[in-house]
Amino acid sequence: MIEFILLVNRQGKVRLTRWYTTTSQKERAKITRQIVSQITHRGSKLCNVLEWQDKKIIYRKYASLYFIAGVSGYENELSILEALHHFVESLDKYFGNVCELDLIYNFHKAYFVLDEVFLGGVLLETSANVMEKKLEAQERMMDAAKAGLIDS
Amino acid sequence: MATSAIFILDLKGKVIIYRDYRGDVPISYADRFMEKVADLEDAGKDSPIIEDEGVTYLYLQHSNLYLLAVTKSNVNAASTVYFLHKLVDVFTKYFEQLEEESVRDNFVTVYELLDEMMDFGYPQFTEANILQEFIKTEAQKMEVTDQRKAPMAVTNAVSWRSEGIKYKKNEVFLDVVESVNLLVNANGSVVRSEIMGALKMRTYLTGMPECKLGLNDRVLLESQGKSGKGKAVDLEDMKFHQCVRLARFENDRTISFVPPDGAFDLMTYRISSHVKPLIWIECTVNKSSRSRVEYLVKARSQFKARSAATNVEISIPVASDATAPVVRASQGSADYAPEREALVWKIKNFPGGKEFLLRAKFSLPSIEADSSAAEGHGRKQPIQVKYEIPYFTVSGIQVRYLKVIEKSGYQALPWVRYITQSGEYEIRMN
Amino acid sequence: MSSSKDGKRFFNTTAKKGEIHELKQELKTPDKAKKKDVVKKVIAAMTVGYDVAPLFPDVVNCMQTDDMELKKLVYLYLINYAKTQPDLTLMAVNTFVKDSLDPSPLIRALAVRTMGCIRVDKITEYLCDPLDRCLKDSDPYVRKTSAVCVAKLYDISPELVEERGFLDNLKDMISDANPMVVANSVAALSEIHSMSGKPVFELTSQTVMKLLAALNECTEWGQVFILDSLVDYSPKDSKDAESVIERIIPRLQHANCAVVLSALKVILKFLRFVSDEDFKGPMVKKLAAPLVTLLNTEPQVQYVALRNINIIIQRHKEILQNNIKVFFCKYNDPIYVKMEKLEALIKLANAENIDQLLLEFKEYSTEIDVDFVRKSVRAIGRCAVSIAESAQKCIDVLLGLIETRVNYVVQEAVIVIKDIFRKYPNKYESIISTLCENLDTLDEPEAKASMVWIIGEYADRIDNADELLETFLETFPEETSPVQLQLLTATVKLFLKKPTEKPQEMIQLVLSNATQETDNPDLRDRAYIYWRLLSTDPEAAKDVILSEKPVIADDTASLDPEMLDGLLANIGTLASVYQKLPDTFVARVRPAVQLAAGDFQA
Amino acid sequence: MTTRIREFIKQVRDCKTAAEERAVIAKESAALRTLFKQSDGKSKAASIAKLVYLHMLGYPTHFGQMECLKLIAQNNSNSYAEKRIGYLGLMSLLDESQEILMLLTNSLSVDLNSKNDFVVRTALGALANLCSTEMARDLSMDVRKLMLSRSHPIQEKAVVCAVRLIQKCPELAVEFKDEALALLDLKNNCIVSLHGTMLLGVEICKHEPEAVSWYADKLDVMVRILRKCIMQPVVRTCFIQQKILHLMRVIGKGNTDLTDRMSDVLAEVASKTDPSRTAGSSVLYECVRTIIETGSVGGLRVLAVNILGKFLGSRDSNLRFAALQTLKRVVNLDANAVLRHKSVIMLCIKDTDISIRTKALELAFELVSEKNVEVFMSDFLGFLDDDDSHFKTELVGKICLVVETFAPTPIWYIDIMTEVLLRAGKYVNESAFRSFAALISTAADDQGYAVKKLFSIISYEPEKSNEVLLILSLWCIGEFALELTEGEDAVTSSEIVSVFDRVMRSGGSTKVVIEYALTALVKLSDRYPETAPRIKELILGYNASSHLEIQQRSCEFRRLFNHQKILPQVLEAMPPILSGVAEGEGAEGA
Repeated sequence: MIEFILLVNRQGKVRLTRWYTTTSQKERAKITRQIVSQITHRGSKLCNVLEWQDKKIIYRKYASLYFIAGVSGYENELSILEALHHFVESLDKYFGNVCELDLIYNFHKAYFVLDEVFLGGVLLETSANVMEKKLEAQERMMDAAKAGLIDS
Repeated sequence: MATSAIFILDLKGKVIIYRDYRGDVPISYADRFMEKVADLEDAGKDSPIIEDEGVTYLYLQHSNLYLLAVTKSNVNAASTVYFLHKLVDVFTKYFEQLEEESVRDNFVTVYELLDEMMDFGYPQFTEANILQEFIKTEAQKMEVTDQRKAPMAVTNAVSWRSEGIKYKKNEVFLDVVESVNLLVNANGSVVRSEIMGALKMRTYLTGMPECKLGLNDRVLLESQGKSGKGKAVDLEDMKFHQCVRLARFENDRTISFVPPDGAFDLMTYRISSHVKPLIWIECTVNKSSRSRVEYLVKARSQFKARSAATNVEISIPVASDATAPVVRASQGSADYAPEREALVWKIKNFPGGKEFLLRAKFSLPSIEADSSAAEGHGRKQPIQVKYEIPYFTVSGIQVRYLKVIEKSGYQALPWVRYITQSGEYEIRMN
Repeated sequence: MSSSKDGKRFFNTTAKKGEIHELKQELKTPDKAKKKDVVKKVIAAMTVGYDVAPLFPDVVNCMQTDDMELKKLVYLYLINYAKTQPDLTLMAVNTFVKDSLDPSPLIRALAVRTMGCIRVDKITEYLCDPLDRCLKDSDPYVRKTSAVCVAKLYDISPELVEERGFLDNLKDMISDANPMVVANSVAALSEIHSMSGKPVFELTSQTVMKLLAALNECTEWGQVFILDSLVDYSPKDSKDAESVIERIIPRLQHANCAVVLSALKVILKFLRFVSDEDFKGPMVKKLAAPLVTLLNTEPQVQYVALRNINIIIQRHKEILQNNIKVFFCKYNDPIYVKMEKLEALIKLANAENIDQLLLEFKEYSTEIDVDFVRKSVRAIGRCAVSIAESAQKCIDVLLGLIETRVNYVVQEAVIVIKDIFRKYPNKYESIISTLCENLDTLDEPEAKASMVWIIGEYADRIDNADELLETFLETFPEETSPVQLQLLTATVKLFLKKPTEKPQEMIQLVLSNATQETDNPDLRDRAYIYWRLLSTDPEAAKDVILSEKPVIADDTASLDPEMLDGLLANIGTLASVYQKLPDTFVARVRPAVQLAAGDFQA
Repeated sequence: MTTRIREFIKQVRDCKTAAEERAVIAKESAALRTLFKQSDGKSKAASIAKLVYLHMLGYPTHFGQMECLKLIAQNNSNSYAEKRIGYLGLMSLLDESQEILMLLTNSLSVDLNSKNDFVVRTALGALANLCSTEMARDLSMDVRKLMLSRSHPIQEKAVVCAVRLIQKCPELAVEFKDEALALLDLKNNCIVSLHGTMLLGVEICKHEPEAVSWYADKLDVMVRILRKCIMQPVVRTCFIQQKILHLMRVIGKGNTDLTDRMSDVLAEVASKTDPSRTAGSSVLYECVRTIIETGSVGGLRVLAVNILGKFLGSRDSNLRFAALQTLKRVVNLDANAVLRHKSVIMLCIKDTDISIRTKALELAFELVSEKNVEVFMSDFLGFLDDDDSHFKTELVGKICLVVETFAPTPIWYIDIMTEVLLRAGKYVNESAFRSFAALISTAADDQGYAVKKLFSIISYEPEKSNEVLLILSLWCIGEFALELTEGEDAVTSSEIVSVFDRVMRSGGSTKVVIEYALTALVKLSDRYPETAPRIKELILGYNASSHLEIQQRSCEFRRLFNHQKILPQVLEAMPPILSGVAEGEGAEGA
């Protein structure tokens, strides 16, 4: 299963993170730092899987952003790569031509997208189109509940 | 024997400047350095000098930069580390602020300076005021001088002063500043106290003046048979600016020198005789339940009533997750400063022989911090006190004379001021 | 993977393309001011790690200029890329040679300085003539730069330096009228001397006099070079040593910490040649104040100073014995400073100051940083071992700490108490019962092994020693080797002291575990030897295993004298910081030299 | 006063140093604590969002946990929006180790039964992400009900949630049987919840052996859907295909009848899927794994191995990685098929990418057998000069293992191990060291060879030898010294003692080395009585050592000299170490 999803930029700033296993905050910070320092030093042509301790780190880079999944067990690495891409597409559809600033200032919305794509360490929604509709519906629901609950 | 290269890095380890002196430590070592630093910090074993696979990294952090010297040989570590601090001084004089932006904006100047200050890894010349005469930043270039001439001072015996300086009014300002370091145990016993003194000078003098300074130094007065007159002080360890003739001082305790132009620290000294703490603090903590805490703090001034301490600031540590303290002080104002994890009690004017009180109440969250999440700095914060007492020195040091002799024979006016301030003033808490 | 291509769609910023080409075009501009800006852009690109090597010919073309700043920029570029383009670099030689004849001393020096940094064999030869000239230049600034250049050249080609007699030039320059020239020459000579492994540069008393004369006048850095070289000089006699010391002692008043430490190094070395005790005594006293003042500097400098102090006080404890308070830790001290201060305190402890020290150690033992706390607990134990009359006080403090039940504090306390027992046999065993209450908190090998040892050693005084040991035995196969070894010995001791039924069973179990059930050769050897002893001659076994042991040695001053001498000669250097001799961490620079050294040994 | 969230983020971003950032955060955190204390019912959603941000940056947020709970427990007109933020806060701030989760169960139960679909979905999401064993037990009924909900989004989440509950509490697996199978029976199978259904199947089968047969009965349904998928663009169906293939792998393992029934559709997937994009190659990869893991034979397996061969030759390093990883599993079935790719595999060990190198190395070691071990070993030794320490640890560990398993002769074993010890001794772990010692102790004919070789190595430069090499040599010399002082290039007993002297004096020698040296010395003193006085002296030097074991040995051995009579008996040769005696022993590093 996916133990954690991590989104960081080239400078190592965390933009999004979700842990599906019991890990203390200190441990999380340490793992994040170690992984980021390894991945950011990897050349672009190297493979997108890195074996690290007892896990596999599977990542994809989009411009200056790294989308990273920490995976345990006998998983299909290529499938995880595709799933990460699927997540990026969902973000792109939701924000419309997504950029890093969207994720910084609307991080809570990015989390909503993340939690619709991945749930409890597995891929939940496999269709980008359905995904888009679901998010739209939720958005309407949020607006109906209360407009501008969180200023943005 | 020498430094292989100097790096200036941002806090993430990205190279901003890399000046290679020896060609044996390539730029890629910046990455290794960062990994190593992070690992050691994680393990709580950080150190300013790190060895890794035959390469030594000596570094310091300044604002958002790392200044790093690397070497593969047995360098003089004291010299290298001190050189890094000198770099900070020189860059700060040049750019006012030494930080990522100023280095990026002035990278050409930085390279020029690194070239002049170090050659083949040997430190060469670090006097900012002289360097400024022939290496200039973009902003300074407006005044046209001939950059093709190195100032004489670079290789002179008097390397800190150029010739031909002129002033209409010749003046010298001398500040005698004493700081009191104090360490008190939680039980109220003074563990350690000492006085650190400094003579800070600003000179505006024409030509190449010869200066001579006379202090009420006990050793000097006794050797001259003048110990009877007035109070003399025991200056334990005096350190001088390089303009002071050390051999002469060693011979007859005369402080003679050709001063640099402008501001500099002429000398520092240390007196470790016991001093009565000038401001005394007592703090009682009362924890009525896990989440309710009360403080009672007493502050007393223990110097003569005719003096007064100004800008007194007493910082009393509280838990990092304290909520909304309610504070009442009998004098001055007290505020919660979350960024310092402390209550800060400020008293503008604190005359001698007085006592003031402060009471504070606050609560703590019902859920305790995950001990692993609280990135504790690994230490218990003490109570800290800051103050200044003008027109007063604890040691009783006095400037007996300051003579200025220049071949043109002008008269220079010396101005002397005295001040005492808190140094590292710590009172441990239970 | 093709979908990584469509990945480009996301999060994209503007791509930089053809930048090099653009710069190349711009460099062709005839406008001087603009040209300088372009070269700046090139250097900026170089700084952030772009490969701007393809611009080499275009940048070198800008070299012939009157603009000092532009020249410096081009030179900087050359230093970086000369290696990748040796042939093209040759194009620059003429300009170098021309610049070395320029009327401006700054430009002459710049040319020599830069040429020395270009590590291309072909260039090196062209460097010799200008260097030769500049070594004799009328301007001291050019001479001091040329002196360093000789060291640079030696690093590239020692043969050329020897061929052209540059070493003699350097030696002559020690008599130069300008102090900075002297200092740089001495730095260059010292380095060449140690690189070559040959006696290139030997100090005579005449040279020493010249150096001492220059010492008073040169910059702070020059003073460091001179002092560092003086440490290699061996004075002729006591008087010679005294006179040098007297000349150097004023340096202790210098504001630069490196000058102070290097002066200390020379003084400490020369003091060993002084026979006059009336000279020595007061001199040693003078060293305390400057050392103490070093603790009021920036933390990084303090760290270097403290590492050195911890070496110096192993030889001269008396210097700082009355100054322990300066080593008390302050709140803002970084952890590396605290650890070193603590080390110094341990080394300076004596019967007079121990009360005060114990109060401090106790304070530190309640800090948050685990390593610091552990070391503080250990400090208390070390003081107990080294200062007999204070052992009881130390133990009282340790017992107090054990009561806190903080896991790592307890473990550390057990470890040191084991040493206290071995230092003072039959004296403090009354506290064993307290220790036994904390068995279950022990999970680190060293603490476990210590506790097991205590149980075995005092098996006859601990009523339930067999039960206690048995709890450890349950996990015998999973324990680390040190714990297994202690368990083995402790069980044997227990059996010898109380040969009742239970210990008999236990010894069977341990011996079979440690012989047949393990493949650890060392553990087996130990077990077989015990087994054979017990079965052939039980009385002999008793005599051998339960023999009285001598009181353990105090290892507070842990360095052996030879090593200490080596480190004292290296005060201020990295060797002193690492507390290792230079050849253990410095890779030999030259393979050639290494061979020569090998020959020498054979 | 707290600042608006956007401004707050900007403030943080504007900080130049970590200290500045800490100060801004400390002030804001204090303001938040004050705000939380005022219980004026004002919306705190924005504050919770700030907490999530603080947590993401690694700062403490424990003081806000209760606020999240309060927000979730609200049930008013704003409740959906507030709940959502509350749940987001909890999911970020908490993990299942915190006790506060106990308080959450009730709120979740209420929300799972809410009339508002969105609330139900949000609660399901939070449950899946935060689930603890207790929660799994308490809420499994609610989830089971929702698995058959008519709302697809709810059903879909409930199914994945069920997977999670079973992970946390495996005994629940049986309970989900009815719902799990019902999902497969639904008419008009909706592709959407299929992915979760298959996942659930895999999870249930993992914990409940019976379940394999439940799903085996549904094979036809799976095959039908898989066929339908193949007809559609792979990008749209790749995840579903993979999960079906995965479940087929689980149920097909060791069941020839079932694998036969799958083979057609597997062959179809394997031949019809276009691998040019990740979506396709991931399906192909899954298919190959299923073919190999279910133990298919004949043409289908050849097809699978060929696909892996293509992956291995691909320029895409991800495919190479996948191939190397899967070929490792093929080795047991058909080593020769993999051996055909040996040259490519060895080339991969030299790749610049550490991921590829490690995988290739693992695969290469799988391929070693008695027959080819010597050929492989010369390659492996060639990699010893690599400068990546992780890679080297792997490499050395594996070499030791292979040497131990396949050494043709003891001499060969000794040669290879001494070379490894010499060149990379610090990477040799304790268990390899012990096996080597055991081998020497049992190979009576070759002890002389071994001990001479080791002695010549360490006597050259004992100060520079590594710890493992030293202790092994010292132990061997102590035990088999007699071989050393006889025959060709014999050395004298005093030469041996001199080497010990040097080793023990060398500053670099560790405590363990001294321990080994002491025992070896006492043995030597018995074999060579003429050395006894010198050895006594050496041993005596440690009798005040502060190190426990060293002092104990020194004192014992010293005393032992007083009992000359029994010495020969006590110190006679040790019985050979029979290998494999200590399987369970912890093999901590040397």
